[in-house]
Amino acid sequence: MDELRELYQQLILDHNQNPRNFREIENYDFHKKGYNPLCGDQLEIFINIKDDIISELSFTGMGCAISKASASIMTETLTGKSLSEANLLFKQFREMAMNGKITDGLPLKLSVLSGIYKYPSRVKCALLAWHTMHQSFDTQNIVDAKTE
Amino acid sequence: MDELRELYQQLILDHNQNPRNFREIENYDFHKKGYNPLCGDQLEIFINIKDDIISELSFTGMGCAISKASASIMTETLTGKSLSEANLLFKQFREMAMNGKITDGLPLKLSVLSGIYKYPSRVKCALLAWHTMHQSFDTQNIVDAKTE
Amino acid sequence: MQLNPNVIKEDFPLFKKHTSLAFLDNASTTQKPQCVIDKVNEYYNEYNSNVHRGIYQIGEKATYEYESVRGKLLQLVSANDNYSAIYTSGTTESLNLLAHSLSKLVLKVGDEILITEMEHHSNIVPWQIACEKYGCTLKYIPITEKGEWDISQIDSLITQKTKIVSMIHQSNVFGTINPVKKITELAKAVGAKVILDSAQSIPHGNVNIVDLNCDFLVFSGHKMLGPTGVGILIGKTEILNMMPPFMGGGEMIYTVSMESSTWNEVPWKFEAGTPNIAQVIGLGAAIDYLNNIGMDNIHAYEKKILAIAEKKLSQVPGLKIFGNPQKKGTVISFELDGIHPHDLAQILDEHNVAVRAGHHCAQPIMNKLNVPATIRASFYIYNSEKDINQLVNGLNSALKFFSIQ
Amino acid sequence: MQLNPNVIKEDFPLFKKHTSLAFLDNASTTQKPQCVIDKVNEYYNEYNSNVHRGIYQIGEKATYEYESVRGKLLQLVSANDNYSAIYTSGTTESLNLLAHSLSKLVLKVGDEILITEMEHHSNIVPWQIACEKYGCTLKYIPITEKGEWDISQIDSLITQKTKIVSMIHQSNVFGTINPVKKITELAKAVGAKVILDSAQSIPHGNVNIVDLNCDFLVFSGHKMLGPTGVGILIGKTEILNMMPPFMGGGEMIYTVSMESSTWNEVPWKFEAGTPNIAQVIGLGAAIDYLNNIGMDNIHAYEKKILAIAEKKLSQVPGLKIFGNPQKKGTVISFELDGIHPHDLAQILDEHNVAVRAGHHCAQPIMNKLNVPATIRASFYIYNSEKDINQLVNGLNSALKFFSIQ
Ligand SMILES: Cc1ncc(COP(=O)(O)O)c(C=O)c1O
Ligand SMILES: Cc1ncc(COP(=O)(O)O)c(C=O)c1O
Ligand code: FES
Ligand code: FES
Repeated sequence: MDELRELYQQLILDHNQNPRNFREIENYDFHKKGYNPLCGDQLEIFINIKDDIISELSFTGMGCAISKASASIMTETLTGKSLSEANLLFKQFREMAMNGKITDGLPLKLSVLSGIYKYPSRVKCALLAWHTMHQSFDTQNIVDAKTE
Repeated sequence: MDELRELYQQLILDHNQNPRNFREIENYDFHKKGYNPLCGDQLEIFINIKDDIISELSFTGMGCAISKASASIMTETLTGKSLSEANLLFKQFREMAMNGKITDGLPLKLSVLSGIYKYPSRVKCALLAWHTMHQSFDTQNIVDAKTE
Repeated sequence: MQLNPNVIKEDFPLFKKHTSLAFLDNASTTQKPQCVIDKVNEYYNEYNSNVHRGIYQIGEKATYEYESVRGKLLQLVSANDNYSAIYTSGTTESLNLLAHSLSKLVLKVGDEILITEMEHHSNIVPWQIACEKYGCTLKYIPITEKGEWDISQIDSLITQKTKIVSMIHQSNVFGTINPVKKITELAKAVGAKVILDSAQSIPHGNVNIVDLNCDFLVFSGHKMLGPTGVGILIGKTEILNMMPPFMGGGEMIYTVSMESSTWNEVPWKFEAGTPNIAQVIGLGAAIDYLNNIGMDNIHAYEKKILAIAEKKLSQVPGLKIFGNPQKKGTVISFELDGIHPHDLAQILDEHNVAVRAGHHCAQPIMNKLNVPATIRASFYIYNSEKDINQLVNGLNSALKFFSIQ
Repeated sequence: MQLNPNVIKEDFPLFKKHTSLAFLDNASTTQKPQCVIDKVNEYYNEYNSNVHRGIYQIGEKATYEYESVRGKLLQLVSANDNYSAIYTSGTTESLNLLAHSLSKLVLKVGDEILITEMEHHSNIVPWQIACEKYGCTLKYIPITEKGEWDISQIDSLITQKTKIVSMIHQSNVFGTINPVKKITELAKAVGAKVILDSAQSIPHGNVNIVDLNCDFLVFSGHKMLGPTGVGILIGKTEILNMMPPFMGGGEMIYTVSMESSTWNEVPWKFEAGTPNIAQVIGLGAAIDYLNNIGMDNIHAYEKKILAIAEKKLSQVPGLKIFGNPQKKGTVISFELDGIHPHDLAQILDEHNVAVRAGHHCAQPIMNKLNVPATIRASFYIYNSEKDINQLVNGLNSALKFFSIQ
């Protein structure tokens, strides 16, 4: 159970049960649907930008504890960050989720998901919100975490 | 080598080297091409019938020793036989070739091929001429030993 | 004779390695008994060679072993002389073969194909593609809350335009054993060809193709103790004779010239290239093994284990079983209130319980149930009450873990 | 390092059972080393389960093992990031996939497909079917008496209408190693897609897909020490992305609704249904085994054994070798004057020599040679001079048997 406890830390369980920024933003600047074909889960990301800074970031949808907690923590982490900071964090987080590598400067809060790489079929869960956020700037179509 | 000697008896080798009735009949009553898709060999059968009796039976074509000898022996055996006798002999010969079962009354000469059933991939060789003969009465198309 | 799962389990090497594993994902794939593994090895070790063309002893032996499995398959489904057995790579390829070759034979613009909302993707997607190609309409028999076909409107679904009816025999989501005979009768009355996806039924009981009166029956080796990479299409020879081939290549030809080619006889017409020789031969051993146990005994045992499982699961707080069909095989789909199926599967894994979480390649059912996924536990002959207890313990512990209990 | 066939032979259990067998039908299928058999058994014994969907440990392990063979395959052909590896059931299915999906992408009425007279039926028939479907013309590069391509008229064969060029890398009849790079250059110049049938080349030496500059490369596991029932298609991801799927079903979808479906990414878009998991994993072990010996060493040894075989065979009275190409692999087709190939194979079998008699799925070549069949001896890494001597003895004894000498 120890490994599992590590995967589902208290923080994850908490964010799963009480997800932050779990709502639709009215008059959003960007919006995107994300879909995980492995499980059928979907979530939506809403973003407002002011002066190149993410002023508001929220999400809605269904998903597993990992995906919900990851989305919730992401919204907390990225609100107030610039787009280029968000982009960097996305890359660092993806690196950690896929390979377990923690880059200096990655906010501590994100490292609760550092063990996910040991569960290959769950990596997409952790990345779903991040991918959706990341790609929302490109097009307005549905995206997914397929490329991992 | 004993099994092989049994398969390629002196009689077979003789018929292979000096096939009987190896020619085309002019003005034949029936004619049919036979094809063995396993090896690509082809032979042709020519038949003349007088008063329901096979008065002339010949063949041409390329083939292995087994198929040539079998065709040669068949022409010798069936010449002078009635169509219904030929039909019966076909069935008895086929039974022997496929299962090794020798029916009473099967001409001794045909039993040189009684060991062929032990060589499944060669059964078609022994039957090629017989099938072609048998089916020549039906249609004028190309037939083969496929159904075995 | 009563089947003893613990005795049977001895035959499966995987459970020697994983002694405390409750493997409950049998609808996805089954474990393999030693005799199947041995038979595959026998081929590789003793007569590994290509079939049909080698005039040498190991080649003749391989051909004999490979060809003789056809008879076992036909016998398994009580087929008579009107049927042939074709080897494919799986149920999916069998259905694609039909969607290609049978469609070409029978479909024209405006025709209809009838399937059901309960189908596996492998029995949906090929027909969607065929419908697009031939300008036909794909219709669905709907399903009810109970996980059964709703055939109240069947008269409007099977019409003179219906050319192909392809339906699932046993549901891989609800376990429903469907009343296929009724549909077959109606389909035959309008001259439609009938296909039965028996991927989930063949492993679990007697399937009689003559009695069910269907034209084609498809299933997979790996779901019935056989190797991966081999599937089956059993069909009426008369129809198969008329169907154009699926794939072109070696073995399936009669003659090839630069201008054109002619086809070999059924079944070889549909088996292009070097076949899955070892896998077919291994499947033969799986059939022998199943026959040895007896399909009746398997069926009887599964009834028993299903009843126990349903009873024990119903005592888990917040557990809801999807569907409640009258006739049901050993498949149970459920959800545990408040826990996502994938999180649940992860926790069960930690308890050495292997179940499936997902849409089970049946998204239309998920849409109907309005869930993205379910948890599915599916049982086979080596599963015992102990496995069920382990599952229930895992579920209770998951409830604690997520602080729901 | 020099390869020692007798040491290698120790790794192949079939030769423990058949100690005096000269197995010379390697172009048809090869024997399997113990490590390949063991790897297949490891899957069945230790982590037998379906891939991609099981959130449990043995499922994750199976997925990992299955997926990791792609990298080995790409490395084997020195592919760069522009290529993907797709698992099929064999070369034949790989070619049918292309004849279906690539044709759909690139062909329109009046277009041309170019193949050669040297092709295996699996690289002829699918294109004949595609040409009929799309109203295209199938053209052939002719062959010479030497068993080489006659490319003197190539300019009239590769035109602006040529959309697909599919050619055999190494002949399974003559052994010819073809100058594919020349053709590829010309094909690329007119924008045609290039397919290389490397079923016979991959097992015998280095094949570099980037250097050869082809778009697709197809081969079979069973001809390179791997299990039966698995084949490969390596192709440019960019083109694969644009191609429609081949078969529909589980795994290859992204979403399925009752109305329509969308497709998964490459490579999975082309892998419908439960795949040949054990076979793919076994193939991975075969690649490791070959790499361990070293493809360069294999190539060098084969050159040596071919020279010995040709020399010794040329001393048999009445023996005629078909073709005499400049660059040649370890395949020798021949006839023995006065003895039908099938009779000869039968007699060689009695001497424990396994060769092939037949058209070798290359009837256009047989028509050109004006024979129905040839005898073919083909060598691999476990064949030694002893096998050649056994063959020659058998041939001499056949001459005596038929009283020709
Ligand atoms: C050159 C060539 N292409 C294609 C094939 C077909 O391969 P498979 O039968 O494994 O599909 C073969 C083998 O027989 C071959 O030698
Ligand atoms: C009912 C049904 N049909 C078809 C399939 C597809 O079988 P396979 O993946 O072996 O091709 C499955 C198995 O997943 C199934 O349960
Ligand atoms: S299981 Fe669907 S996102 Fe995690
Ligand atoms: S080998 Fe062709 S007929 Fe005997």
